[in-house]
Amino acid sequence: MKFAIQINEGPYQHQASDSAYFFTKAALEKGHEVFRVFFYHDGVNNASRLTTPPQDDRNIVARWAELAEQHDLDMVVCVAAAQRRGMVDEGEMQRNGKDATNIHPRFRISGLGQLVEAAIQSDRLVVFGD
Amino acid sequence: MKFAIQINEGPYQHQASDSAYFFTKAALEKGHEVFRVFFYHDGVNNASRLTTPPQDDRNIVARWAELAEQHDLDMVVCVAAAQRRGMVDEGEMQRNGKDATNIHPRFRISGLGQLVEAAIQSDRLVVFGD
Amino acid sequence: MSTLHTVNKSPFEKTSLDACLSHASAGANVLLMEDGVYAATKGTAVEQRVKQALDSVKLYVLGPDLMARGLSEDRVIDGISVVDYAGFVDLAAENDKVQAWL
Amino acid sequence: MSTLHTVNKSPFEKTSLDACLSHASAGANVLLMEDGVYAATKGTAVEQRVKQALDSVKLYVLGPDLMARGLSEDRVIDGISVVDYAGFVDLAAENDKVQAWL
Amino acid sequence: MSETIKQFLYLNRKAPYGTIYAWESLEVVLIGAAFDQDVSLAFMDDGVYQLTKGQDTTGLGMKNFSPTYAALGDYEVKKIFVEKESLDERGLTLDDLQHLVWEDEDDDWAEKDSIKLVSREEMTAIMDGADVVFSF
Amino acid sequence: MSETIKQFLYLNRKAPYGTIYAWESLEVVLIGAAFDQDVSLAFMDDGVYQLTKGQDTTGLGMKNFSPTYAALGDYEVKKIFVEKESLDERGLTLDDLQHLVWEDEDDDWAEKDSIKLVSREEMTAIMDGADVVFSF
Repeated sequence: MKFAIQINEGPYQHQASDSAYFFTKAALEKGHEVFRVFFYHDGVNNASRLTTPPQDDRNIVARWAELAEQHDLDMVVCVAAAQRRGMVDEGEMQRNGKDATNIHPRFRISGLGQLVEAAIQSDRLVVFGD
Repeated sequence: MKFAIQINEGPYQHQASDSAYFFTKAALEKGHEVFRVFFYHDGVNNASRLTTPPQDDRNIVARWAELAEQHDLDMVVCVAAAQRRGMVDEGEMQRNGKDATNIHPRFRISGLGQLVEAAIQSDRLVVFGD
Repeated sequence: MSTLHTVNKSPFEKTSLDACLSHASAGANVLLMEDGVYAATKGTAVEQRVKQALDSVKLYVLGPDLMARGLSEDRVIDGISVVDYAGFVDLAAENDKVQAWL
Repeated sequence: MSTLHTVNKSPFEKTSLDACLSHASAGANVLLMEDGVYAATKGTAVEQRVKQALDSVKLYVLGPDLMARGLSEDRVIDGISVVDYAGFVDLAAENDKVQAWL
Repeated sequence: MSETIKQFLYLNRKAPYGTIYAWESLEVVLIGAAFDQDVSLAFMDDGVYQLTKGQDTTGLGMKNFSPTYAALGDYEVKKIFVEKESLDERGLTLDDLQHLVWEDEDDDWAEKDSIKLVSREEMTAIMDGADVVFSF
Repeated sequence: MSETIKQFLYLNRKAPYGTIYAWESLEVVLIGAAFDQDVSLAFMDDGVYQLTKGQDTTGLGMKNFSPTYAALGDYEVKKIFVEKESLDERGLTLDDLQHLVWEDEDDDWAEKDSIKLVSREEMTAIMDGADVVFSF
């Protein structure tokens, strides 16, 4: 079965990203396909490569990146939501005249159409939020 | 009268930062002193210089920076909360081995003691959150 | 000591208004702001609870938040005062402290 | 079509559980997760509401969320099944869709 | 873009402005309209507040996005369900909400109401009939 | 660090783990302890869940911060108020919560209870007596 995952909240403040991670991991371990993980609203903040969580806590961004690496996950960050919140890749940096990027290379920024497409192409959309 | 302001949520997702901004502005216009604006929890995300909000909407970060410029406001971002969420200045970048900064120069990163001190030194602590 | 309590959530979504009202002592001031302003309007399922609170506390509602939500002042329950941000600052200054019910 | 409803907030803080239960049709499945797991425990002020829901829907609660909060399985209301993340995935797959009550 | 036609339901349960969910949800609806799915919008609980008339955000310096709802008809979004029980609980009636319409191409472009007032029971049936539910 | 001594009240109304507020609030308490103010902690509504015994976050991969409450006594934080009505509503009693103590220097380091069960009315009085209320 094919799953699409939507995450509406940033790391640490809410449990949404944690729950989504364990759901995604469990789905993959069961042999399901995860078509796409879509980060929306504050969820875009899960893609920052600049986080440094305390050593005795989980590293949410690194954990997503590793899972994506292992399973070739498509992790998409909504561009409109990212712009409001300062999540920037090389292209966005140039387009908006910024002087730095902060996105982790395992994530990519794209449009909301990617969420709609994921909902169409997948058998189930599972949303995690506040 | 001396106010301390605490903001617990990031820009755009919740109204907290907007409400805090208008409160702070009104307090300054009435001749009150604002001892410090302390950004905690996701509130640290208000300090990103990388945001590009839509042109027909307010620019929350720029608005805070301008108010701070006009009134010499002390705007402090909690270091522990900032590390979890990827808000980085020059010092944090070096300390944590990161390759970029994203903080707006009008904000500074410091410890939680700055919140406690603000509560002691001010006549009123006003908290804005979710 | 007098307290200004602030409530920023809809009473239909969160329980913070009720928590506030059941802990605000007589003479306290309560400001409804952000999505909390819905509690200030007439004809809702919480209207009686709010009116009852008016017997012991003074209620205020933030005007800019009402306007943004399309709620004109004539929808506000009698006895609740509409204030702007300057009025919010005055309330914070006149009371001895501000307690946010987040 | 069968639906898996998810509720992730405490019934004492937010009204989402009640909104979910009053819209879940007979035979639906409801998963309590994150702070939603508190609704699954015995002796609370919402216990009757939850037990009543068990007459028409099937309730599940996420075990890892219970454990984190110090709630052992023997505190869970009879008739509510404890599942882990793998069980959550199975529920999502077995039902025709998942509806999150955020 | 796809031959699959699904019943999409956008579930709106949150008030506007206090949080951004209402507005960013509407952005998905606008983008999603290009995908030719069978789209419905449900407004219930505090979500009904999104549709109130006369929103004026001048005092908050925020973008007033409420006019966008009136454009939904142009995007072929014409099934907008509002729950009566949610309105009642909040002291609102349909008259307090914007009058949303769409133009029926097959009926000489007659303007038709997009909003349909439904009972809680009907709302349950609408949710049951959806293939995909978007929550924000 | 200051000659002013204020009555600090930390208001804890949120459950742990679902959101980070409980943990980041506790971090303020620990830092604040160095400032020699008169500190009280209030646990009410879902905040009482923060103090439950036996929290085990292994399955969530999160840091279990509940042992930190037991260290509060070492930080001279010894006034912890728990509202009875909030416990009752949740089917909890004091036995379900951690037993938090502090050592009384003036009484041969005798261990004394930090938690005091209070009624809603007493909680109101505690809040009224505070100079500063921290909310998270």
